Amino acid sequence: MKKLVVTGTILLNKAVNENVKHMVIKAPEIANLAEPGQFVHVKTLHSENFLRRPFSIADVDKNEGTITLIYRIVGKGTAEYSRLKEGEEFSILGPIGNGFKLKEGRPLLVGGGVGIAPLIYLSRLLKDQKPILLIGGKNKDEVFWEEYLKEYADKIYITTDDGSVGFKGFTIQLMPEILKENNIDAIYTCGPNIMMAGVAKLAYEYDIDCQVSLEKRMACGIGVCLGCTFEGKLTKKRRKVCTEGPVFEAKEVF
Amino acid sequence: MKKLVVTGTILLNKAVNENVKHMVIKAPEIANLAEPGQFVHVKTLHSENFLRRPFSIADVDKNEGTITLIYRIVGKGTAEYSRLKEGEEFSILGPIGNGFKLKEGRPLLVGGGVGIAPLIYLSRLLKDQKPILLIGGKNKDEVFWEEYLKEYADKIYITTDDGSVGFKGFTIQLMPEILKENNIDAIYTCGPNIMMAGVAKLAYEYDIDCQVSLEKRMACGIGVCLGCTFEGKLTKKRRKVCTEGPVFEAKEVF
Amino acid sequence: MNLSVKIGNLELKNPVMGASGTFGFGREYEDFLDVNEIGAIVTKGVTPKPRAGNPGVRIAETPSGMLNCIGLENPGVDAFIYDILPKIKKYNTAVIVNISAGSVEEYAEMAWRLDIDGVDAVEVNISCPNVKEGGIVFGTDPKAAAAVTHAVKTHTKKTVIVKLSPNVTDIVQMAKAVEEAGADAISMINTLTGMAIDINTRKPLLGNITGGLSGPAVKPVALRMVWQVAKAVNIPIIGMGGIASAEDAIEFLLAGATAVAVGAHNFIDPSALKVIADGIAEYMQKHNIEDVNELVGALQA
Amino acid sequence: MNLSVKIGNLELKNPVMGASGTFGFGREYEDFLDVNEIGAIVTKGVTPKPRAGNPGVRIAETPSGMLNCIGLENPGVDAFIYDILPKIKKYNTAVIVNISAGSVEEYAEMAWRLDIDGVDAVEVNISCPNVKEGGIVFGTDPKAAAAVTHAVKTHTKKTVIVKLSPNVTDIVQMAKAVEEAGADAISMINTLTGMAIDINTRKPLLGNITGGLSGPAVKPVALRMVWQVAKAVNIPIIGMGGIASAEDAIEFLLAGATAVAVGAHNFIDPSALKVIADGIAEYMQKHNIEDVNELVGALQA
Ligand SMILES: Cc1cc2nc3c(=O)[nH]c(=O)nc-3n(C[C@H](O)[C@H](O)[C@H](O)COP(=O)(O)OP(=O)(O)OC[C@H]3O[C@@H](n4cnc5c(N)ncnc54)[C@H](O)[C@@H]3O)c2cc1C
Ligand SMILES: Cc1cc2nc3c(=O)[nH]c(=O)nc-3n(C[C@H](O)[C@H](O)[C@H](O)COP(=O)(O)OP(=O)(O)OC[C@H]3O[C@@H](n4cnc5c(N)ncnc54)[C@H](O)[C@@H]3O)c2cc1C
Ligand SMILES: Cc1cc2nc3c(=O)[nH]c(=O)nc-3n(C[C@H](O)[C@H](O)[C@H](O)COP(=O)(O)O)c2cc1C
Ligand SMILES: Cc1cc2nc3c(=O)[nH]c(=O)nc-3n(C[C@H](O)[C@H](O)[C@H](O)COP(=O)(O)O)c2cc1C
Ligand code: FES
Ligand code: FES
Repeated sequence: MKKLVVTGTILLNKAVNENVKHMVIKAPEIANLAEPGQFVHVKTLHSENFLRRPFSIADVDKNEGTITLIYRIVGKGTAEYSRLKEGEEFSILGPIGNGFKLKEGRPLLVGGGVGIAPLIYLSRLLKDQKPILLIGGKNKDEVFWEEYLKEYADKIYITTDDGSVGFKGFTIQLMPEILKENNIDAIYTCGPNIMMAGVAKLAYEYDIDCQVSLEKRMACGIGVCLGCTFEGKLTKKRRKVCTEGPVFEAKEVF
Repeated sequence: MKKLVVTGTILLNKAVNENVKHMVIKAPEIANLAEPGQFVHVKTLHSENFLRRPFSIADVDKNEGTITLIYRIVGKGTAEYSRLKEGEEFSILGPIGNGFKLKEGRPLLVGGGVGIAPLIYLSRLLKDQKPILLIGGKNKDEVFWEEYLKEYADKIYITTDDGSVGFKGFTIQLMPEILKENNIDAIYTCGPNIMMAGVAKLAYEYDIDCQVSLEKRMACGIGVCLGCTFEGKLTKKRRKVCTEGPVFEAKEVF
Repeated sequence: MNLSVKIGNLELKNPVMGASGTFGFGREYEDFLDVNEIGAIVTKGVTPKPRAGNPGVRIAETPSGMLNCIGLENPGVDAFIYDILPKIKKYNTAVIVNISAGSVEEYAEMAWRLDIDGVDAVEVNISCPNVKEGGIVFGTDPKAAAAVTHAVKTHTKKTVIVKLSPNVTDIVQMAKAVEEAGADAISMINTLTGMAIDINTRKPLLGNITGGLSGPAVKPVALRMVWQVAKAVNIPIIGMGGIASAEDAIEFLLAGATAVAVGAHNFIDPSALKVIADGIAEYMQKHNIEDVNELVGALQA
Repeated sequence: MNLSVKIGNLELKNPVMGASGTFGFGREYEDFLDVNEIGAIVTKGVTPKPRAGNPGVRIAETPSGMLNCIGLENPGVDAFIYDILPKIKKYNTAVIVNISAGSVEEYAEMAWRLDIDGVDAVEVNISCPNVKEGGIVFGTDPKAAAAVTHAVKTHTKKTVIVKLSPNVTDIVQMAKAVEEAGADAISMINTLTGMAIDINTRKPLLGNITGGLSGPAVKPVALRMVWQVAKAVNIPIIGMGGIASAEDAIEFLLAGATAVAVGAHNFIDPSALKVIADGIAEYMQKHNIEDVNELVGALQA
């Protein structure tokens, strides 16, 4: 899959909540190639940090030539990005990796935390298949995702750890119910490993095709450093999350 | 002399010519203390560079609480500063060092290159004593200094290496003439060492009090690293350019 | 203008190559540059058997650098020879195979097995700090280093480059030992051993606790070592450690390196090898330098 | 909450001190913090005779760090005792005098001369890389290091801290040697030897060609070494190398340092010692830690 490095222009970098920002970058070549589940590896032009940082492509506008990132401020890099202003330049390497394979039939998308980001683009493409979204977060601050998803989702289930919105508990606690009530043909999930492992287990139980999107520390993002590899459960081979993933068949992982 | 570290706000950061910028920073505590010939040690808040950089206080506005720096873009640090925008914050350690001692009588101020910067503030304070300014530079791009000085100077002599403006040659070639024609009581100089050495030699010849402002690589700017010291010619002691200078009696140096 | 340099019998188009472990097997860079135009590909370290590498987190960012504890993950020399080499020997550039092993005998066998068409040189990694069998004992003991060098040299007709560890008191002693043992060239430096801690979990950030530090942070140390070794040996040096620009590369040439390798910076800019080679040419133009070899060791000190 | 720690017989108010050569003699920081409140002042290196230091440029910036080749400029031990000590002994904090000398005998004499009121400990610099007489041979040879340590220890009743050089193959061996020779504590690391070149003049940037690298760039190496040594010795360690924040300092404590010293970062933020000590207290509060000593060596590895 073709990757390139471009200098994009930031068109928007607005706060979604206290810790999460929404960035829109003009980068037509990347937008043009981007598929749901792929990510970009970014850097400010004059950075106090050394490495690039990986972020899922939350959405693209191929007409406008823009990509959207939704990111949580967790450390030095994301703090740096959060200070970028509209009009500033941003180096983008991408689009990287193998995204979600779009399957036929009724989709269930399960996301946790910022793992929900790539599900926006995905649910937009799956809209006609009436996707069901199941998203989980710590508290009601996470509810903002609903705004991004409601246009494409047939139904959105929300769980919060503290019960401040939606179901109190974890996504996988609510999932069996959803699987029972709906005829799900394919599951797509992105979020914490422990969540995805639970989702995969249920998918196996219900014998539903399941794709998971992994997150690993990355240095290169282009398959050379081997910082991001794991042993595939099916293939027994070393797999690179960056260029062979980040999306894998659940069975290759869990 | 009291020094402090403050976070100032950049009010202006405009190009003077291709390589030189003029920065005005709101930093009332520093402006209030600053004397001509002192300098500040600066850093952007999120810098890709490690050390602070020293710059002369080119002027102050004690009412407005601002200081002015005039700086040449020569490397990574100054390039970084040149990208700062109005409203951005800038860390300033200062005011540092011993500035020029204001002497009675007719002053001659001799400056070369960005060494002219501190002479602006100085000539403003000496205005009533009808200072004569002798400034030198490579070519007519350096003429901009005239704009800064003409309000305070009784007379401005300009030399350029290429003769594109003023006298073709070096300041010290023009200086004997100035000394002959005017009754100079005190000389103040800042610029390349070779120039200041020449100025000092002429000052000795004409037996005129002379102060020179030195430039040395600095790490701390507060007298602890000993990166900036030299052996005083008179005192035979190690002298710190940062806290004991940057201005010294010429005889202590040349 | 001449940009080509010689490392042993190896003629390189230009003095800029991709450092082992940061350049994959070259193919991964096809999107970003013309692999045929780079100085050389240095492969990821290859070992006698396939290796899965270290468990846990393998990458940590540090100020102006990074730690890695990949642990020599690689498919092993068989897979290299049968699956990978056929795909990369087509490139019109030198292929330098970086090798690691657990004993002098294994090093010799690796050398012998790689004495084949498509391989232009072997780079003997006696300095990988991340695996016990990776040769760190060889990398800190001049006698052991010499023994490995000799064994490799007598088992291949290819150019033999020995890669030195910076984690030693006296790098010159190491360099002289491998030179005497027959090395055609020296490459340096490998990573400095470092560590990082997560103060919230109170655990090491890296799965392997310690890892190898590389990137611009280490450049001053690398440059110093290259300069010291260049004064002491007569074989060419491939300098590396923190190179991120043509200016950095030129510093290494002036210090005495005949060629340079770019490591971690490839991760920031995957077209770095081209940018840096072009930058060297530009510098030469500006300074009226006809032959890049004029820069080698031209430091006035 | 207890922030105080013990280094030998020395009780420090808090574990954060200014590193030798970056904290002057303490007084220079009066504008920026209350010197009475810091863990300790470690003085600029003092030598038997006054030293002018190295000629030429002494400072160069590097990625996330700096090189220095000050060359131990200092007024000598007489001036220290008669001019400087009287002015700094008034502070209600520990004064640790960093000493360098050219021979075992000179080290012993320095120790004896400084066994006076107002001096709380001597830090024996056996590792200054910038001057021949600065002890670098002592810093890389365990036997020589032990000899210096023993000589100093037998000539003073003060706490004896030995400062190790990172430019060695095996820092643990050095640490054990000085522990056995009687050191009350170890401080580490001094600077890594590095170099920088001006590619336009083709000359070294530093007057002394090489210099000592410090700053955040070296932190991973320093931390690794502290961790290795902490596992191997029973005397306390003063950890340093690139500390620029409370988080960095806590990493060193977790790795096994009982106290930390801040070096080059003082140049960026002259109130750093206070900021860092306050930050450690804040972290302790947040994590319900009553005594800072609980953090020492608490790494889970
Ligand atoms: C394929 C992929 C897609 C991602 N998509 C998103 C997204 O859409 N939105 C979002 O908010 N986050 C996403 N992340 C996580 C994001 O990369 C990290 O939060 C970010 O790198 C943290 O950088 P920092 O400098 O703020 O944190 P620091 O902790 O200061 O970073 C230090 C180093 O650790 C790495 N690192 C830290 N946390 C993570 C992490 N969770 N995963 C991988 N590397 C990490 C950084 O890249 C950096 O190299 C994604 C990660 C991957 C691998
Ligand atoms: C007391 C004093 C007053 C000064 N006043 C002015 C002024 O008013 N206007 C102005 O344009 N310049 C002034 N300078 C010079 C200015 O400090 C340097 O041009 C600047 O530090 C260069 O930084 P850089 O990062 O762009 O250059 P780089 O070359 O990238 O800097 C690398 C390192 O070298 C140091 N360095 C580089 N050049 C010099 C230099 N000439 N003097 C001291 N350190 C240097 C930097 O501080 C930095 O630590 C002054 C210097 C001193 C010591
Ligand atoms: C992720 C990574 C993997 C590496 N793997 C190897 C390796 O397999 N064999 C080897 O000799 N060196 C390896 N190195 C060391 C580099 O080749 C190089 O010596 C070092 O990184 C210094 O260069 P740099 O600062 O430009 O990265 C690796 C470095 C990195 C960053
Ligand atoms: C400018 C400068 C001067 C130094 N002088 C001395 C010295 O005289 N004696 C000594 O033992 N260490 C000296 N050091 C080393 C520091 O004490 C410290 O060990 C080293 O800088 C690592 O800490 P840092 O990375 O926080 O700077 C000096 C360091 C610097 C930067
Ligand atoms: S991040 Fe480097 S191989 Fe995947
Ligand atoms: S710059 Fe540090 S003593 Fe002058």
